[in-house]
Amino acid sequence: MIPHALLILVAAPFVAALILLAVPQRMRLVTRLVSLSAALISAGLSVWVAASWDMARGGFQFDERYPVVPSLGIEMHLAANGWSAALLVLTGLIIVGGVLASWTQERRDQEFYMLLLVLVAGVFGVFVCQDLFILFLFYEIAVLPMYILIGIWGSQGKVEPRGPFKFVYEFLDVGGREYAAMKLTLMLLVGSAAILVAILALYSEAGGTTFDMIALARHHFDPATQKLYFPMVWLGFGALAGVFPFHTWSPDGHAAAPTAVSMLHAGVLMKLGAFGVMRVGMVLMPEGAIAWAPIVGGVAVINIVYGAFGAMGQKDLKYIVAYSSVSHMGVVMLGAATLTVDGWNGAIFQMVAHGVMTGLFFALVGLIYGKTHTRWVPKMGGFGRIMPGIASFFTLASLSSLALPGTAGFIAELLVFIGAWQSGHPVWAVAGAAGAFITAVYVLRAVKRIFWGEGPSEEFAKLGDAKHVEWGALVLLGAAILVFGFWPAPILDLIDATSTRLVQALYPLVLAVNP
Amino acid sequence: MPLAAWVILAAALFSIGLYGVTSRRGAIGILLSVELMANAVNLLFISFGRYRGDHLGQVFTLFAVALTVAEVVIGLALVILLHRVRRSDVRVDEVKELHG
Amino acid sequence: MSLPIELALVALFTPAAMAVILALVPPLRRTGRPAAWLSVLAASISLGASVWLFADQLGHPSRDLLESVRWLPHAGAAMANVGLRIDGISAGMTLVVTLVAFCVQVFSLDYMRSEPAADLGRYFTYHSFFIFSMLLLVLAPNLLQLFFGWELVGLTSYLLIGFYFKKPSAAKAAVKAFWVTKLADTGLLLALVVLYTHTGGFEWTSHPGAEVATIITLLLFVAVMGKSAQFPLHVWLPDAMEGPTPVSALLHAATMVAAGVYLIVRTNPLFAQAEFTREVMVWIGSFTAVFAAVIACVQTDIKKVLAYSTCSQLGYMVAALGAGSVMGGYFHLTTHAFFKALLFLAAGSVIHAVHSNEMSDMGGLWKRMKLTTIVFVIGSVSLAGIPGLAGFFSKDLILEGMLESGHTVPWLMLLGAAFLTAFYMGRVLFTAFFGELSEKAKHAHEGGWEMQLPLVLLAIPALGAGYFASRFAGMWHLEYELHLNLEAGAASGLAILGFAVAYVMYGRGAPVATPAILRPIAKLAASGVLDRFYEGLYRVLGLKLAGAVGFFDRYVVDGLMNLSGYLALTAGQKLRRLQSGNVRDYVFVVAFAIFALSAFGILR
Amino acid sequence: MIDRIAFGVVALLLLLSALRVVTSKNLVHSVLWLGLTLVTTAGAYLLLSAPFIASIQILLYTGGVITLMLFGVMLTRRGEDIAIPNESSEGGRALILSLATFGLFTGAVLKTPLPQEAPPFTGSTAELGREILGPNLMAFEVLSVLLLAAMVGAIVIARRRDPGSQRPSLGLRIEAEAKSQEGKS
Repeated sequence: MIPHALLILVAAPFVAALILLAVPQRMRLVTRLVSLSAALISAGLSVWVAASWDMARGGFQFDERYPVVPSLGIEMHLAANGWSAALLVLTGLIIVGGVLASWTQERRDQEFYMLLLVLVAGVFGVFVCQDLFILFLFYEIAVLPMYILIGIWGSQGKVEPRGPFKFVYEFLDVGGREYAAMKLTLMLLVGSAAILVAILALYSEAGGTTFDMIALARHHFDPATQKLYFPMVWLGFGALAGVFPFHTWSPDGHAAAPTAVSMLHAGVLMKLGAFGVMRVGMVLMPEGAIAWAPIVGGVAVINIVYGAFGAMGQKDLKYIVAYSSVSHMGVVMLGAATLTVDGWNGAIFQMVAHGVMTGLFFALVGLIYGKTHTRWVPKMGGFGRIMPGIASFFTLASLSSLALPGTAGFIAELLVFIGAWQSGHPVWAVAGAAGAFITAVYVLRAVKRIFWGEGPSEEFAKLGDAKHVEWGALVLLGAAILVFGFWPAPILDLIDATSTRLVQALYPLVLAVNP
Repeated sequence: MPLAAWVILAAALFSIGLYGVTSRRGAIGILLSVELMANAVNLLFISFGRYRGDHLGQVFTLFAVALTVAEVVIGLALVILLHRVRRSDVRVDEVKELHG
Repeated sequence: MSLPIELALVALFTPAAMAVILALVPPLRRTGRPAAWLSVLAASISLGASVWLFADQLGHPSRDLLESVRWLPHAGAAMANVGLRIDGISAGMTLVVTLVAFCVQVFSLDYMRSEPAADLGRYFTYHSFFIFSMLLLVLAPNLLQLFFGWELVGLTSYLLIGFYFKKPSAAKAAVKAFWVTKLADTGLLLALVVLYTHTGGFEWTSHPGAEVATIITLLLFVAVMGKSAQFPLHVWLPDAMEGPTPVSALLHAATMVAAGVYLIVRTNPLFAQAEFTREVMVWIGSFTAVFAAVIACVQTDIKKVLAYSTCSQLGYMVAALGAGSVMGGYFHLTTHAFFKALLFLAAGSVIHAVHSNEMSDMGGLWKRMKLTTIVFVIGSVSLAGIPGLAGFFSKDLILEGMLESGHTVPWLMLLGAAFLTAFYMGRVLFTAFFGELSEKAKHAHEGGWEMQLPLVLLAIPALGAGYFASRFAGMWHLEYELHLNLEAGAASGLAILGFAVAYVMYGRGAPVATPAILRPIAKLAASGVLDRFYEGLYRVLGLKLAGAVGFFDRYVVDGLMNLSGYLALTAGQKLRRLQSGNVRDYVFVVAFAIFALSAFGILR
Repeated sequence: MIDRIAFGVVALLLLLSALRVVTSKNLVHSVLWLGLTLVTTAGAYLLLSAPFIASIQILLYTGGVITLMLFGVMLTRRGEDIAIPNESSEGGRALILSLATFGLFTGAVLKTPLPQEAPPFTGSTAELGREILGPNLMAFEVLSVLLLAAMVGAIVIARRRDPGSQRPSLGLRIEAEAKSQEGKS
């Protein structure tokens, strides 16, 4: 038993960020090693938590409490249930991968790593924090560094003014990195505002004595209240999960962000949103969730199909991956909306699967961009010849994306579709499966365009494959996809233990509404 | 002698001061009008105090007078400063550095 | 753990381990031939285990072994297991798969000799992985694992068709194959979902009720249509010939495309409950059999002929299974695997010799390649269903099943297909192997022993597998009896007639002209109506819609978001005028506010 | 009776002088009229039995403030001429607002029941002194601090140079800044 494991887990990146303040700017290797060791400490502890989480006992484990504002009932209550444990492992994988993937980041690297670590500390915090108030705090810590990360290290783009709102596009600098950073931050903050309202409402409805979610879950909120505040939590957190139509920050944000940031953002941060909807929305307000589930699921299906078509319509590689994230987060939300054990297992597992997969995708896109200085797919072709390793990993990520058995994506989507059918919405399952097919169409098309066929053209002919440290992230994430795909039990058992318990609590209510 | 008479007198004085404040262009002119308004308020204090039959109104007035003096001092200092910057009559509608 | 399970594990995981080693150790893979030999070694171990397993199973014909471990959890219990199921069906199929795979790998040693070392290693890595995937499918104890293997063989198919990925046509064919089969596999995925929802498991032995069974089997059949190239989802198979010829032999003739038929055989308990689905199968199968046979008659590319022939034969199997003749379908699957693999490998040998796929470049090969010609004749005759050879027994069983179940029209269609089969095979034989020696064939010669051995190995079962029909049937509790009656005679007669017609038309060294009555069909086939239809669908429903969604998202959804930002900014622009900087305005506002507040306080 | 006449006289004088303060064209006149207003107010305080406040009013206001004002006026003018313009503009809205305010207040006063007669007054200046330095001592002290601060502030703003340093005073620095701004624009 490691004492204060969760606290160390959350604090390690934070402390590392503080240490970096004292490291001289020119000591680049030290900067990287400090960051990497913090990432490894957190990732190691995550794995330890997941491995020693007691399946038979279930519930919340590794309980730690640190009073913050006792008079208002705010305390830093850290504990992990099965979901948290699974998502901690994901976050650990992604941050290690992210640190490795940005090893060659030259410009203002120290600040970059600091913000990255602060961000990931926030993510870890959200996953293990059981106090609504502190959870919100961590949520903001995770979201806000994005603004700076994209604003400073982002890449520029340009969007041609067209369409019914042409004058708007002429007025705003749409596509620039400041634009992307601003859009992302504003949209997410509007969401945060809704969340805050809902959190305070729950707090005062429950008597205004505690923010502890475990205690709040025992309080039975008035159904009318639940129906009022559930959509706030859904859309508030949902904005981060890319719920249609509040997903538009995501393609621009991901496209503008530097590699590691895209990895973390699509890989982990978007999961915070979905996790929030499930953990705060559905668990605390079950009747609200039941009432809203048809809409949540319907919007999720729109996300899946719309995101997939959106991805098919793109020519910029990062946009393709970003839209595919929108589509895949739809699968997560669909699983959540089914309110069944299998659906929830699938939703959380999809978070893990998509996190790893999209992390790998963005790492690869970063590598390709770093070599070719273009993300424009029509300019590429025949890269399989010059970068076979990258091609292999890209294909692997694509296969997970289209839910091929043997990759983590398959298990997640299968579970979600089963959940959807069980919940009495066969249409969801059919539309979801159609989304998986459309995904197959666009990812394989991308693979074909980039790596197959004739080429590469002369300007790219001398480029090579990935080198030394760069392999680190690829191998780590690629292995995770395959391991989770062939043998999901270790992670899925954790998730299942928690989902089962939560759905059991939900089940009488579902029956009451929908016998 | 009804109290209402005094109060109405004070109100009239206040309104005149208000007129001055809103219509004068020069800083000193506005300052003078503010003095009028302050004076009206002081008059009110004294009147109400008298009809209450104790000293409270007078105490307040005393403090208010002292405050007004301080205000005048600062106001005039600002006027002089502005005058030095602008080297002209201090017309407040020309001082627009703070516009949005 | 009993011996058969251990043997099956060896057969399954030796190639898997080899694939993993070759994938993870690039230096080894890039050595080329050593890697290839390692892969062949793994395949031979796998084959040995399969033979042993099969022999063991022959000793206990009615044995049905199941060994599984929990794979997916549900509410603390098992949702799905993975494991091995060993009975007559899977043991037989395991042998077929490993035997053909072994032959093809050995054949490839010589056939692929001129490939760069790194590509050769990659090729054999895929092959090893294929054996694993296919056996995973074959030995699956439930539908979920079957799907798992099903998709993995689809993946290897994609990778192997796209083996020459630098060639745009190969890249296109690979992607097309994947898209079409993946579209069909959506049906299988949904079938899994429905099956689990209604029975709480992925077992094919469950009884979900006739209606649900119909839905499930229809969904399954959609997947079968994709994988086993049934009309109208067969379009990928001819294009798949872009892959190396041994690959076509293994995946796109003998084993992978037969997985669809195998699926129906396995899930027969479900199909038995679904009358409607079986009716659909009979008609689609029969139609495909005729349709593909007709097109095969007008192809000039030898591999394309064989590809359409495969399509056609798969149609036989599907129709047989629809008619309830499980034995017929499965037996034909087995014999077809042998003689079609043989035909493809022989064709590969020819292509290797003349460096062309076109039949017009061949001719008179008999004079240069005796062995190849002999085995090709054996394959053709067996395929055509001439009495005595393997194909005759299985085809006869199918036709008999059709009649027994009362499907007269489909029976006639299949008879017609039998005639056509003999005709187009005769056409290939007479134009490519007999007659005048063509220009390109002058320097043709047999390949090395690596190429000859597999031909001989496969020719044996193509000749004689039919005589084991009753042993086969016994292994899965079925009766087999050869009925020599008029109906069987009709099929054989038609086959002989087909060869005769082919001889008359092409026997005397005539060029590979298309028969006059088939010209319109040739034209139609060349224009690729169906292909163009799918392409149009893809362009309109796929690309156009995707473009529209992209525009909509960028300029309407996002436009509204940007509009809100724009409104906020312009409102700020307007509002900042209020902050005029004019002190007197402020004073007035303050004064007015005092007035308004007083008024509010007093008049309230 | 006599107090009513006295009130009438005081009121009349008060309003008249106040009106002249806000309407006079000459700033110096305005200041002088304000002086009269303040003196008259002192008279009103006497009528309201507040002699001490009345004397303070005269001493502080009339003696101090008016003098200050005159200094201010003179300091901000170079001209030899004593006639300093004191312009008005936008009188319309100002007039409406002030009349409305007056009407509002008057209405409110008339609606409120207020005592008709003053109670007999018994206080004395000595009591006032005790009141100020007794219960209100704290406020008194705070006020003294405030006055000190005002004095310091006024000096800081208006003087030319910080003592003991060559650095120009805050006021001068603002001045320089403003000039450089002008130069730029």
